[in-house]
Amino acid sequence: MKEVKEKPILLAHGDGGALTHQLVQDLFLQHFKHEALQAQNDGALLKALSGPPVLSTDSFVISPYFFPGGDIGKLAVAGTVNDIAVTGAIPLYLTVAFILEEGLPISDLEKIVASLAKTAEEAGVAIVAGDTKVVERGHGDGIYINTTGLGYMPAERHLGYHQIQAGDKIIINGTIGDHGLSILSTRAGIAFDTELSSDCAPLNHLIEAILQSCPGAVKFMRDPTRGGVATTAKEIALASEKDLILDEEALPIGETVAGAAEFLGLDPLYMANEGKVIIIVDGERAEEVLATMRELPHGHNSAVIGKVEEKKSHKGQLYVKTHFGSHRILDMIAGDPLPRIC
Amino acid sequence: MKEVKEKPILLAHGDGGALTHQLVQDLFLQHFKHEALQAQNDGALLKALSGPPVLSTDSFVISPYFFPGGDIGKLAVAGTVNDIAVTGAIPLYLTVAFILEEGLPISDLEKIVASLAKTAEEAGVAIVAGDTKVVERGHGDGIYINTTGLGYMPAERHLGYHQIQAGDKIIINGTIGDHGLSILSTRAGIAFDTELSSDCAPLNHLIEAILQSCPGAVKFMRDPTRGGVATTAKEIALASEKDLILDEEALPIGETVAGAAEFLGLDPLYMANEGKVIIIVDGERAEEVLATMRELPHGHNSAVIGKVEEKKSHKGQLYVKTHFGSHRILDMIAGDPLPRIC
Amino acid sequence: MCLAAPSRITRIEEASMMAEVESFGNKRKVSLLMVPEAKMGDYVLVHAGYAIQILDEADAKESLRLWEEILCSQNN
Amino acid sequence: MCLAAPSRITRIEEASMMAEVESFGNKRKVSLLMVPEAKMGDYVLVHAGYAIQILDEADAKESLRLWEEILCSQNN
Amino acid sequence: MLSEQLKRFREPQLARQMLDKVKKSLQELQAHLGYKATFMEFCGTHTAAFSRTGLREELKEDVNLLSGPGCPVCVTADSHIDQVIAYSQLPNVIITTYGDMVKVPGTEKTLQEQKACGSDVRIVYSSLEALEIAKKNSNRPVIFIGVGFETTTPTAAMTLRKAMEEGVNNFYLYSLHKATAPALQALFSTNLPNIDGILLPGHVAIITGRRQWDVITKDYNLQGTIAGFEALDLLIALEDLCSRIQNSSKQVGNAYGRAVQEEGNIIARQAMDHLFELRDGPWRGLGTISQSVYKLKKEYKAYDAEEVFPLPSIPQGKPSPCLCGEILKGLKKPFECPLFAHRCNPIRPQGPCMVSHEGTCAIYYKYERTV
Amino acid sequence: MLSEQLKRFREPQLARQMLDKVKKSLQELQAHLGYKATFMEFCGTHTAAFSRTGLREELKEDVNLLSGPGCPVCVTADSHIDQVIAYSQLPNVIITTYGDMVKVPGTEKTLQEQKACGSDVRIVYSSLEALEIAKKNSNRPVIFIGVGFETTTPTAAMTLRKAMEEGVNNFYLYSLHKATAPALQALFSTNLPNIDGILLPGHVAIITGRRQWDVITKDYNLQGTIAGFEALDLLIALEDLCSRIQNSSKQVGNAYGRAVQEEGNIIARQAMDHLFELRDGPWRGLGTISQSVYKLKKEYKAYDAEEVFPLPSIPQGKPSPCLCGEILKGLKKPFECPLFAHRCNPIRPQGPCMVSHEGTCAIYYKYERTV
Ligand code: SF4
Ligand code: SF4
Ligand SMILES: [Mg+2]
Ligand SMILES: [Mg+2]
Ligand SMILES: [Mg+2]
Ligand SMILES: [Mg+2]
Ligand SMILES: [Mg+2]
Ligand SMILES: [Mg+2]
Ligand SMILES: [Mg+2]
Ligand SMILES: [Mg+2]
Ligand SMILES: [Mg+2]
Ligand SMILES: [Mg+2]
Repeated sequence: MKEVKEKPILLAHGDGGALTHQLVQDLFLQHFKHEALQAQNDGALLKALSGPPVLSTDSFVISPYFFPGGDIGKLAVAGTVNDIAVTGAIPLYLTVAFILEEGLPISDLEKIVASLAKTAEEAGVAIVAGDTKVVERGHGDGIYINTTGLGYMPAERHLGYHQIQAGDKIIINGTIGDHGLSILSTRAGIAFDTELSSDCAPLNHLIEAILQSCPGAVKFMRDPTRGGVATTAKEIALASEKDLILDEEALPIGETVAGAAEFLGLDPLYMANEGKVIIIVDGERAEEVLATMRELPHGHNSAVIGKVEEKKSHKGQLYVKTHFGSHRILDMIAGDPLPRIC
Repeated sequence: MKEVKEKPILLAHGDGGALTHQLVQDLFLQHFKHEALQAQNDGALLKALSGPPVLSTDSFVISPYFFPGGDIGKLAVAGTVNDIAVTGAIPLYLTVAFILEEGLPISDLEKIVASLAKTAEEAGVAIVAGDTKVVERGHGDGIYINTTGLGYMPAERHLGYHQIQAGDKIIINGTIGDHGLSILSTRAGIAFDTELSSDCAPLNHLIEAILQSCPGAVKFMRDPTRGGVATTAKEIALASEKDLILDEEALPIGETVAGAAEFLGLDPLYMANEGKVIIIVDGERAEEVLATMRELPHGHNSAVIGKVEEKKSHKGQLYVKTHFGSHRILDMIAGDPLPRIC
Repeated sequence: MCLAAPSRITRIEEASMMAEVESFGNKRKVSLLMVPEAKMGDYVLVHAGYAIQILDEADAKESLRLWEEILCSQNN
Repeated sequence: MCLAAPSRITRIEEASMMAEVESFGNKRKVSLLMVPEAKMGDYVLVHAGYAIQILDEADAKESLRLWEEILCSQNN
Repeated sequence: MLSEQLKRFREPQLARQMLDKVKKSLQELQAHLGYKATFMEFCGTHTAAFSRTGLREELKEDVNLLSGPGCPVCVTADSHIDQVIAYSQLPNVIITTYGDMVKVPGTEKTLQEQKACGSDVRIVYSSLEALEIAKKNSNRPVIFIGVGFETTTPTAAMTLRKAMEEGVNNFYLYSLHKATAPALQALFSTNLPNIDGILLPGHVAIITGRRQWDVITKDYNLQGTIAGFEALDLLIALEDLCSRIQNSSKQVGNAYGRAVQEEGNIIARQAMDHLFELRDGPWRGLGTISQSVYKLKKEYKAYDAEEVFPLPSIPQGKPSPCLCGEILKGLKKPFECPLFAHRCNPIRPQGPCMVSHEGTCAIYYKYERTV
Repeated sequence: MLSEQLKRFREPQLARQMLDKVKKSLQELQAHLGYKATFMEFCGTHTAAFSRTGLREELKEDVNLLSGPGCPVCVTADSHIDQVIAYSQLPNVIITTYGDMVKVPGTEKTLQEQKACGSDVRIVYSSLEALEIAKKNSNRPVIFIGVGFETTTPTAAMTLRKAMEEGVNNFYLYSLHKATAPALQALFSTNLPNIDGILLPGHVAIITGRRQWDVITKDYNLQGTIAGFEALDLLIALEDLCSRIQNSSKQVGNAYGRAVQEEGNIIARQAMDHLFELRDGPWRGLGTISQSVYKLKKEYKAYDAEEVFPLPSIPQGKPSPCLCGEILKGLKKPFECPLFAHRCNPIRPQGPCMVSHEGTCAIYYKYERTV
């Protein structure tokens, strides 16, 4: 962690006593305005849901916590909102739990909290419960954040692996690998100057618009975060017991990402994304979905990147069709060269 | 962290790829059996709730992660279950997010996961979503856990600060300070051998039994964790705008706790508890509640420890009545001498 | 800072002059370098890791007896 | 391990023989110690932090022209 | 069994009876003197005990209790805290010290804030642990910041002796240890608050012995009694003090006989005398007091942080508005400080008296506020 | 603009046309030879390129492509990994090395596992970063584990020279750098797989120059062509190789002319020759090869980790069931190893060929499995 000039977080900010209260009053309650949080009970009592609950949790340990195109606060909201949205549910509430490292500049925490609040507002979700712990210097990395999201599943939405069929198409809402490679450009030892920036964004409005505009077209969705498009697509292949075939020529990969991946010897298919969703759609309706998406924020560069086929072996596999037309197999990531990207 | 002899957690266990999957398959899914988790979607789709949702989150960063009377897994379940239960709600589901430090012995993780699963079963809550991140050695402390709980509020339960009135009694379900002092006994530099053990336990069954057996008697509840009974009682005094008077002679403090607190120069009233609940009850019905509690697991040593009075100054205060009968004021904790107790 | 708590000696390591002392189920290691004459069962006052004095049982008994007498006679 | 990527020199620090090289919007610092004759605008192959060779534009052009001719004639 | 007697000292019943007797004695004393007596408790641990037990409140009609300078953390000069912070920024250094020290404000910040900014500062309960840390980090200098009066000074001496015997050569002492007698002397020779009797520090007296305190009666014509720390101990000592004042006793009393002897702990005193010598030094609030600070003798300079790591003297910051000085002399009570419980509180203490568990302001903040 | 040409090399259109031509040439070659030709790509980067582009699959009817020993990580002996792990346990040491090295199994564990157990191991992309780490940690020994063939060896030499010039005296090299020529010699003098032509390593040849490879034609009567790494480069090289075989060329070809010159990079070679000398040393799978390992000359022993930190030789563990040796010689393909994709996979590699991005087994695992 950088040398701290400004007021630092102290261990006493996490002892549940007077300094913790000060932090809650002067910082968190200033940015998070939902009544359930303001009530400061042990648990937040919320309005009854309009459908069965959907829960999702993720911790964010990204290093550095400020990065080109975002920060850990924005990421923590987008990540969990997206995890709920890709199930087809409507995200409503978030809990936010901070693990702060002694010495974190309070001004950095303020920026992160403000960004978190702003992103939550964009996504239309409310922060309704929180927690703060402080760990000694050398037992953290500035700040770790857990967000847990609660949403509800509207009636008649039944997305799932079981819906996926041969003939379905695979759509992504834009370019691949931007987040992973932009984080990478900040890392000591590799650091390079670049125009790259993370794609980090909440996608719930995009997703909801697709689901409402093209009812019945979407079979399944996932956000290709850690492990990238390849790992996520492979998981879908395994769970749906279908083969997924990505088309190398159709993959939207920015020139800057491609260039950086090349000199680092990395494959953009394995690079994390934080504002992307892989959508498996009814093959017949792929163009309709694509047209809808291209009109929407975060959807302008949407593309069909592959298709679903019956499995050719005992289990579903992921293939990529090369420029020469042959198929080669793709596996999950194993040993990410760059940890702590989310 | 101790020198690792056994198989350690590697950074690759957190890259979202093959090793992460192995950990999920071979460890988490073996212990956590709920169908929503087993489905391995981004978000867990749950059954509709029988009342408005109640959400609560806490991260656990306790050091050491194994301690007399429990471990971080047990604590992580009990802590969040209790936070939901004290609002009067019924806890149903938990999400669990791990931040593992590179080098954590996998065998330690297994013990913690097993304990977590066992405690969840005891409490009757299901683990429905999870997450695993790995941070480099020197950026964590073996394991941090976030649990977020979802429950629902049964009809006609309206606990709250506003219910608290002069004449109410303050009850606790057993001895004070056991958790904090037992953690302390393990700390480098202070370490002492002791018969102490943490009181860490989920209290939702106890609480539900009280609420059902003595309808209307309970005004408000909180679990006196970080900051201890004094800090929690002070918070209640401030929020309810009433004076709370604790009776020094009535405080259930074990001899071992008292002895350790004395030679460390600490006050058990400020020591954390993890299996205790402070219950503000209608003064008329205190004996009835007490009798009920004493019959129940985790309630045998319940005691009335104080009473509520109209505030004597501009804000609600916390007092303790000393052995000589005089009152002295108590404040919140400020600068816990022992961080990382939960 | 000048806190010193009474504890009973339950074990002595002659070589290092370290002792285990006990109070209400809590055991600690302390140095006996300042009270080398201390023996098993003695009550010592412990400060900053050292036993700094052996408590005098006779004096404690006598003192209590005295005050109890005075207070009893006064009350009657 | 023997990966080497072509990049264009966009700045040279004579004193340290370090250069900034660019490829598709990404800029890195590399050492020119092995290709001291390199100049602004040259394309170099970069390996393990060093530029190890200057790419020969004439050869690249010639080679492509040759193959395009051969392939064209063949296809026709 | 002694354990039974020890328990009796802390049971409330006997203490409650004793309280009645002491109140009566204080009333008799008032009749005798013609005014309500003022007693000072020298020792911060006594200040804390009076408040925690509620005795200060119970006795307030009958005696005026003043708190003295007997909190070793509180009397540490802010320039010394600055010095420790400077040590902590030396390359590779590990600072070890007692818990309260990390919260004491220097002129700009506390050691705790410096720790959050990256210095390696470790809290220990005993200098023996600091020595263990030195052994485990043999390639790093480990500086132990020694604070305390005669109760604590010999423990530092013993540990340093052990370091020498074991050939540990990366262990250094920065001694802020202070002597109680010169402080009392300074207190009574200038601005003497009007005191009728003094409760003397029980644990200091364990080391020094009872007899050394007779100087108080002899030189200052003041009655004193050595007191223990249970409620009953305090009451017995007050009772003893009342009778000494009425009888113009020629020596100080010992109401803590189970622990304090005539000659004190001779082994401890010898160790102290062997390694340390008294020099002049600053006390927070009391100014420089001659021959009041225990410093290592020159022959042990290889273990003396001040010799091994000479630091440029640190420019003095602004004088703080804190009234600790007056409070430590018993001239003011915390309530009289305009910062008390407003700008100054245990979260952001403005002076050391608000830091230590035995600091008068911290004790009054915790126990004596009525709102 | 050269950038336009460089783009052309990677565009699929020209490569697709070239593929047809190469297939035809290979079929002609088959007619000429009377059997399907077997080519070896020496270099792991070529192995990866053939698989990633799909060319191996496209060409499998027309040529048998074998992978050679040209993956420097793969040929690192397990005893050397054990040695690095032992270095990493020396007090205060920082180990710096390239990423793949941390996953290579020694006899008991990998460097990555040792790191998780507390050793300070840092991955760098350049030896220059390792030197920076040394400068920032001047009180700790920083050992750089140098791995690689002639492409990489001069970068280590240059960095070491810089360390000397700048007087950095806590920077040490543990050189596992290897020479390509002796490996090919060893390969072709024992158990020679039946090879009709060889694709020569383009980036090694940038340093060595084209001419040094003529020995292959002269001494082993084998045709060879230096190849670049784009799909088009590979195809052009194959085409060149076909014609050389049919024409019994007297020298090796250069299908990577935009980068490889006759004499190579003389500055780089001089730096290498200046600091290093060749000694005998073990290669994983190939046994000890004489004059094959670049070690620092004696006059630079102050920078040589092996001289400065002599370690007791490490007892040999059990021989591993891994077939890397056969694979590296081109005698077996990964599918023929019973562990492949079962007990041995990128999560728990049993041999280094499953570790490196350029390891034959890892490449086949990633790209060549059909199920
Ligand atoms: S209240 Fe604070 S500022 Fe005032 S005298 Fe006490 S410590 Fe100093
Ligand atoms: S598959 Fe594994 S065990 Fe088999 S040869 Fe390759 S690296 Fe060795
Ligand atoms: Mg999730
Ligand atoms: Mg996620
Ligand atoms: Mg997801
Ligand atoms: Mg909390
Ligand atoms: Mg850190
Ligand atoms: Mg909570
Ligand atoms: Mg809680
Ligand atoms: Mg709570
Ligand atoms: Mg997750
Ligand atoms: Mg750690």
